[in-house]
Amino acid sequence: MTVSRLYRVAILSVFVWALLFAPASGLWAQEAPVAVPPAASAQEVVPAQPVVAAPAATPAPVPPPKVDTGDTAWVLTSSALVLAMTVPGLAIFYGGMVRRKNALNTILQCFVVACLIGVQWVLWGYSLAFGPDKAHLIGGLEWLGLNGVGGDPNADYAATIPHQAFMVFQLMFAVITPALITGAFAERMKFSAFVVFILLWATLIYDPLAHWVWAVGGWMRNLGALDFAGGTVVHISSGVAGLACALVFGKRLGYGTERMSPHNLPLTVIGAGLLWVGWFGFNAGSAVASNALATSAFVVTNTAAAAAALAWMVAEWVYHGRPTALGAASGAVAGLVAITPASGFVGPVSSIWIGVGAGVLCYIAVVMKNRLGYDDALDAFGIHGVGGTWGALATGLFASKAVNSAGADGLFFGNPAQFGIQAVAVLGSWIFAFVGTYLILKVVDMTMGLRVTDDEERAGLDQSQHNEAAYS
Amino acid sequence: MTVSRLYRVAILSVFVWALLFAPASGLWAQEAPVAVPPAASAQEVVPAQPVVAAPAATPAPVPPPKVDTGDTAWVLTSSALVLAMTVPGLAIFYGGMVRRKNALNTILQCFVVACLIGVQWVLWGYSLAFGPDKAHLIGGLEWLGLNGVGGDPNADYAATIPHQAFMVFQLMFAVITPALITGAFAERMKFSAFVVFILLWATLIYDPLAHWVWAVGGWMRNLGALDFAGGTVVHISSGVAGLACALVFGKRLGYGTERMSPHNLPLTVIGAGLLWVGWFGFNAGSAVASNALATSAFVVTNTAAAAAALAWMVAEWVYHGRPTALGAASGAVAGLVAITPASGFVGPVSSIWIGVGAGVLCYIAVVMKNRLGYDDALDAFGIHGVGGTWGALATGLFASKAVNSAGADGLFFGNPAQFGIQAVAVLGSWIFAFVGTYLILKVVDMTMGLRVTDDEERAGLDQSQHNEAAYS
Amino acid sequence: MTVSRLYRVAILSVFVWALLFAPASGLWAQEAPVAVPPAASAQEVVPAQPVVAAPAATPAPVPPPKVDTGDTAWVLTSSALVLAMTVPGLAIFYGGMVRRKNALNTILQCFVVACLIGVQWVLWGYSLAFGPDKAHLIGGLEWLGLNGVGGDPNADYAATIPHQAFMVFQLMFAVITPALITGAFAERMKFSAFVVFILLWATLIYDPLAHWVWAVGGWMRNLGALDFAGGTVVHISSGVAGLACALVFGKRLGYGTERMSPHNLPLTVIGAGLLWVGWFGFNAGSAVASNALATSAFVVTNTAAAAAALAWMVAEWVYHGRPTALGAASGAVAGLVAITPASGFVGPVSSIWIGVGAGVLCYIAVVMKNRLGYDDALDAFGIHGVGGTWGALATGLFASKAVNSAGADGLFFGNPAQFGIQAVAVLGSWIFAFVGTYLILKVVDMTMGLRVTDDEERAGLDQSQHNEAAYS
Amino acid sequence: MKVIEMIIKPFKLDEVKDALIEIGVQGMTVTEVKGFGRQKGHKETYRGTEYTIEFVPKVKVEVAVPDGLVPKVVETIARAAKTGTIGDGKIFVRDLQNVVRIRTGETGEQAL
Amino acid sequence: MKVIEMIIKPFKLDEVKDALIEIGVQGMTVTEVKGFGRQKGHKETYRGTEYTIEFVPKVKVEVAVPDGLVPKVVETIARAAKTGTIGDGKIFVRDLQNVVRIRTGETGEQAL
Amino acid sequence: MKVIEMIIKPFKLDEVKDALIEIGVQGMTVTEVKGFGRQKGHKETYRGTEYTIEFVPKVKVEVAVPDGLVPKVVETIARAAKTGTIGDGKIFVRDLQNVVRIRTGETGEQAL
Ligand SMILES: Nc1ncnc2c1ncn2[C@@H]1O[C@H](COP(=O)(O)OP(=O)(O)O)[C@@H](O)[C@H]1O
Ligand SMILES: Nc1ncnc2c1ncn2[C@@H]1O[C@H](COP(=O)(O)OP(=O)(O)O)[C@@H](O)[C@H]1O
Ligand SMILES: Nc1ncnc2c1ncn2[C@@H]1O[C@H](COP(=O)(O)OP(=O)(O)O)[C@@H](O)[C@H]1O
Repeated sequence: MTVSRLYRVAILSVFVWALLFAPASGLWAQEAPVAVPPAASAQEVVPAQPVVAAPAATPAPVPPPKVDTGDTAWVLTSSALVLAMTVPGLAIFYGGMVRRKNALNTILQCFVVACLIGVQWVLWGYSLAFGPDKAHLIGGLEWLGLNGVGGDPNADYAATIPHQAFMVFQLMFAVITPALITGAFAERMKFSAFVVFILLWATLIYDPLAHWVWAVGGWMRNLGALDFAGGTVVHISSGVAGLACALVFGKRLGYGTERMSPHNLPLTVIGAGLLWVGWFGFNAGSAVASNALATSAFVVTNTAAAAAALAWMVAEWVYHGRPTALGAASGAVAGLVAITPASGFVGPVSSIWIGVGAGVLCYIAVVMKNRLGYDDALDAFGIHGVGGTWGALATGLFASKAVNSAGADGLFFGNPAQFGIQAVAVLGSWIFAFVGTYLILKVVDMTMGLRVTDDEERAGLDQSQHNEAAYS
Repeated sequence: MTVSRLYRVAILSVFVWALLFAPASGLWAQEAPVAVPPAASAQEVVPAQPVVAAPAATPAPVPPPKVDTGDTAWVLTSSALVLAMTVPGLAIFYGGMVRRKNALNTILQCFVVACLIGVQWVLWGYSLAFGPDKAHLIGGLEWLGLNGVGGDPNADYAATIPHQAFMVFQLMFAVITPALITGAFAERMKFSAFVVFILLWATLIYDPLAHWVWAVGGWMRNLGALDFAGGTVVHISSGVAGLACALVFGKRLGYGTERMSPHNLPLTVIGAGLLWVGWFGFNAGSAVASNALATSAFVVTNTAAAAAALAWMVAEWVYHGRPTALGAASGAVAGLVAITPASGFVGPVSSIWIGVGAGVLCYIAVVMKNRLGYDDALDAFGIHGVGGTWGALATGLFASKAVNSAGADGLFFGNPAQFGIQAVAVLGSWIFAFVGTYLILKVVDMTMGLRVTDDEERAGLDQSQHNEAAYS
Repeated sequence: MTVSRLYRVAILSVFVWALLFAPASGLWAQEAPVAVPPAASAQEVVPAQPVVAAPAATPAPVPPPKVDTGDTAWVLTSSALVLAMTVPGLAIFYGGMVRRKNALNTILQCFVVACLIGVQWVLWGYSLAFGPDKAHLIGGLEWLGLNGVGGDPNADYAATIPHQAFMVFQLMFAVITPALITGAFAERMKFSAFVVFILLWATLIYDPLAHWVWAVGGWMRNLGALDFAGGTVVHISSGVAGLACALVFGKRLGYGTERMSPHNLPLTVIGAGLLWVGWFGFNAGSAVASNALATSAFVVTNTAAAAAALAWMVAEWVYHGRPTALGAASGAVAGLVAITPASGFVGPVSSIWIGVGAGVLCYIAVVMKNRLGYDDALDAFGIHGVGGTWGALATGLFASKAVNSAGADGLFFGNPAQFGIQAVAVLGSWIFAFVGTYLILKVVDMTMGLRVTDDEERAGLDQSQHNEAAYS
Repeated sequence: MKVIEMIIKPFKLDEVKDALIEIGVQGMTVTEVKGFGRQKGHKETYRGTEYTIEFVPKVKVEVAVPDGLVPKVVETIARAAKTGTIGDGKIFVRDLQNVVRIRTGETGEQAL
Repeated sequence: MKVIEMIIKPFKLDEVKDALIEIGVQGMTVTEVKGFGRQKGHKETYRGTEYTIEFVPKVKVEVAVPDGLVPKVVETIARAAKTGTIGDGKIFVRDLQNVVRIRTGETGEQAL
Repeated sequence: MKVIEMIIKPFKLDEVKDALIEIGVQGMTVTEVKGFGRQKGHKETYRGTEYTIEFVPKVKVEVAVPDGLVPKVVETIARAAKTGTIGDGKIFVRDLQNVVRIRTGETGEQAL
């Protein structure tokens, strides 16, 4: 693992990059507009996404809200797919990567997040995130217990599906985000502290951030930042929170001396597969309609995942001589992360670059971690933090109004300002997520303690926290 | 495991209950109507469910049946999701819980049920269950081999989707119900006897019961019993049948002395995750349309599952000091079971109570089993029998016409009669399922024998019934 | 394993066959038309499938293309389902069947195919397969990089969904087909050679074949061959390619002397379950609309899978005394394979015969393999080659215009010519796939070598190709 | 000192363990093994390929005891592990030169 | 009596078993082990973290035989387990004081 | 020659291995076992059913060495495997009659 090899990867990737770019400009020009032309039917012009349309793009005559069965079918299907990303997807993606003695605890953490947020979101989370805006910072309490959130569409967010359908789709996002963080503190957190941490983090970090970026009145949305399906809200926030966790928790016992290889990689690859499949709901569902925009998001999602997995494997092949299954799975997830904010704004060829960038950058981040010495056990930061940051910035490079007229053009399409806006949104999310998570962790640590004892850690969390064994 | 701890749980749960109820009335009052107001479009007023609308609720002017692509998409998607609940969902939920030597047999039982009923339903099952009514007790043979069941909608059951779509959606229900029973006799049934039992049970118990509750003319439906997605037909029937099986089969060899812990809990948790995800098809699909009612059912399904998993874990935490992964998975399933009959009639806050009740009651049932001494190996009765009974009764408590105008109000919404009707339906299902299953078992036992020999049981059913090993 | 037992199975199956046929003619007569009657709405009359309508069946007045939300929702959902068939479905179906030391390599091969084709299809594959026809043999390069493939429907292929939705649905088919081949050379192929082989095969075999059968202008389509969802393009091509691979690669080390039993059959059964569920997208999605035809395809898909699994198990029961879990899983897949080309043209009772035929024939093929002595490790040929051939021919027997007026009648419905057409298509696909695959393999073998060294094979491919272990 | 090593049926492990504890044995080590003896194995079939599995799952238990305890231990095991059917297993008695308890450094019989 | 214990390559197990049965051995016990000797291990890499795996999977076979049979057994194993490459393994011959067949209570050589 | 057999805590394996290599040991065999001694086990609960798990996962390491090396090896293991807490394990020293290296046919001390 010499430094020179690392350089080789970097150089290689720049080279590949350049190679791809040359013909790219030509190909981009040819990219067929997938989104609606100005003259399209009214229904489709409704900004398809709660997200971040450039304010000016709001179309003038909005049809009276009416539930469309096809749109509703797609959003319900997408909601189911996004739940499948967390339970069982992420649960086993992470669960397969830990040691046998911690398998159940790791799986259970994702499962419990789905349960906690499943109730929290209904009782107060949705109201804080999407309720009537207060000072561009937070939603009001008017929608507590889903009061007023019923079967009629809410035209602010999705004019053609029941308001509750939008709510439950967003619920699944609120579930997966904190679940992603668990990768950072895997194999060493007290279960009781975990429960408290998740509730605090969801309420104090996720709900406000979702409001800023997606809710009517949120300041980042007003800024014109583009985030189609959650690059900042979901991935930067969870990834950066993961970094804070890794720093606060410190290393696992035996880190660097004992073998800590994944106990069941087939489980991890199945998890990656479910994440990939579910991500179609995540990104294409974020159109909150079943139309050309959803289709376009679907296509670029698949393309970026594929390209990123290949890029990660090539990087491994160059750097340590063999491509791996864990690498392919990790690369695919990295690509999915990176395309998330861009998925409603870029075309298929652009998505290849975004994927290649994600695969290489996240691979480098994961390798660098071993140098820097913090123990982000399952690379929550290395993949979601780095991939999400790259994706948010890349949206500012590759976005094109030819793809989504309600979006904006990026740097490569003649609008450098958008890149600046994206950078501001990234920075804001980083700072908020890092500082907020750090404070929450410190409070929990001082009041109830974050980490299991050494004996409990050595015996494994399945035994010490749950009196169970994963296999027998 | 002192008795006093059990009391503690019971007291705790009553307390939590009371606590939740106080503010509840207030919150309920605020619940937004999710279902269609009287003036809504004709299509949506069509009673969304084959199920059990109070007869008076049938709206006067029904539009001529026409296939709606959105509704059809959702019902097809739901059908796929419900199959995924059984294969692979339930198969591995159960398969992970048995000992290694019986893993394949347990998984195979669910798989084979899908095959047997997949043919039985097409040839005669659907006709018996939904065919033209005979004496309010059974369907006629007019639809044998799907004769006359084609691409045009059948307005009696679902006016906006092809009749075959309704048929195949119901097929998936007919599959999962007998599959649920297999948990009761796991690890000791002869495979040949199993095949015969399933065919008899499906034909003699499930098909008539489905007719009573859901078919036009069925006596329970005429009674006005509410069962949106199968609390009586699916869960009470299978759970109570499971109880009969546990009693007739007796205990597994070594029960109480040998360790019988689950051999692969990650498998079980994946199974629970697939059940959760698939249940959206089960409940929201039971609207047989892609509309506000489907959305509402989707939302309460998720909420009840989450609340029940939390409740089960809290009960464990109090009672034996640790929450477990198997507990979380079991609790989620218990909540899904309980919300099933109520899912088209209650709002989100009600669904929290239903979930909490399910988590606590099923936990108590499972712990009590060890006292009472019957060997319901994987708790088919403890979860589906008890959870289904609670859910059917809770529907009589929490149902609200504000949620579904085609339904009815429950006790807490001023209509105590509904609770009585529900109790009658529960009792009828219990008696029919228990007596019928008992008789079938006795007949099979006398003709071909139900149970493997002791040597076969000790060697494991994978080896003795299938000449296979799950792992090597 | 005496030859006489094999005869017993054959005789038994003929007998069962005859038995079923007698009443069948009666039942068939009753089969309700599921597809649209001539007078139905214009939209539904559009030939639902890119596939192979008898030329004369093209309806005269096509409505101007407009995106339908319900159709789009169903096609997007189907695309996600078909990806789930490969990743994780097929990956673990195959992965569970190999020995522990090759588990990751086998899983990774399917995963990598999804990545390679995910990029290849977007860059040039789709254009070759579906681009403007050149000499009835291949598509032009006009659609390279999805140039011109956008959000508007392409009425040639699917008039009611975005063109990109059709493209991405087809992408998933292009993914699973080469992935199926990996079963033939499992446990012994060099990873680098594998990557090259897949890219060549997809470009030189799959893309042309897809053009012949499905594209406007393709010669097999012009011939009037019926292939609703890919019996020739997907299953015959991959299965016959698998046969070529098995012959070129030769046997695995220790074949016939060492134990090579599946290392994790629960994984395989989960995979089979996901294949089954995903296949609804594969077949019913091939209607590229959410209508009666899709529903009919859905129904026959389920029925054939169920019947085939039962048939395989019965054959095992007769032939070696025990039904097995691997047999049930294999049988279900065989049935799904066989119904694929027929799924849009046959009714439910016919699908039972097709399933029974598939179960018995594929079982015989797999048993015969041991006699003939080639090492088709995971039976890519035995199941996909044999099942696909049977399905394509059976389409010529059982197809009925009562089911799909845009199709044709088969032999049993008075049109023997159709059987001849099907036979020509089968023969063409066989020859092309076999010869083409053979040549590609030889070229790769001579340039870079196909097979790992003996030491690498004994150590296992996980270790030697990827420096990883599946479990630890 | 002697090491007494027995190969028994897996479901007999708990019974044997309890019987040994009762007569004062203070430690033991258990290994999962596969055995082959008078007891026939079985067949497995995968897609038509049959394998004969001669090896049956067994459990090996090792107990180090002072010489004096040997007869009692052997007799106890023989009783607790017996079902009277084929495959009940065997007891092997072997010499043991020395023992060290790692935690304390004690050696010989004290270390048992 | 002696116990002959061998550490061999896993894929040689069936060959060795058959050879031993042929010369009259009536029982054996097999354990999955990991070994370390002249044979180098290999590297594993997970997301950029490399581990050196020194231990190679092996199979340990134990056969208890009467003293007279020892040379023949050793020679048979040495032949059947040999590939001539590094990692072929070792045969250990050790004393055995006594044997009991649990099912019948027989002891000594009859019990083998 | 002697066989030195130790039962140690699994996470101590690498340390013990490295220490033994340092003093010249050239091979060893490792088995996963479950042990039972002074160290208490733990409870497991599944849907309200509690099981007491007396057996704790351990690793058994076997090293065959010439007689001369025995004291040094024992002392090295005792040092490397020690944590000072209950469950550190035991070292058993046993006689070894003969060894054969299968690859070369060497016997006795050369074969170690
Ligand atoms: N000669 C032997 N050497 C080593 N292990 C043996 C020997 N004979 C039997 N065993 C072990 O004892 C177990 C039981 O032996 P078996 O002969 O089947 O019992 P029994 O003779 O009492 O019916 C076998 O599975 C094997 O593990
Ligand atoms: N001194 C020893 N003590 C215990 N086991 C040993 C010893 N030497 C070798 N082994 C076992 O024998 C196996 C093969 O040994 P190795 O030295 O690699 O073989 P060879 O020298 O014949 O090439 C090792 O994997 C190990 O399990
Ligand atoms: N008498 C014995 N015979 C066989 N193995 C033993 C014996 N005593 C202890 N062991 C093994 O040694 C391990 C550690 O023993 P333990 O008594 O817990 O250690 P300590 O006394 O050093 O705390 C046990 O888990 C068991 O595997």
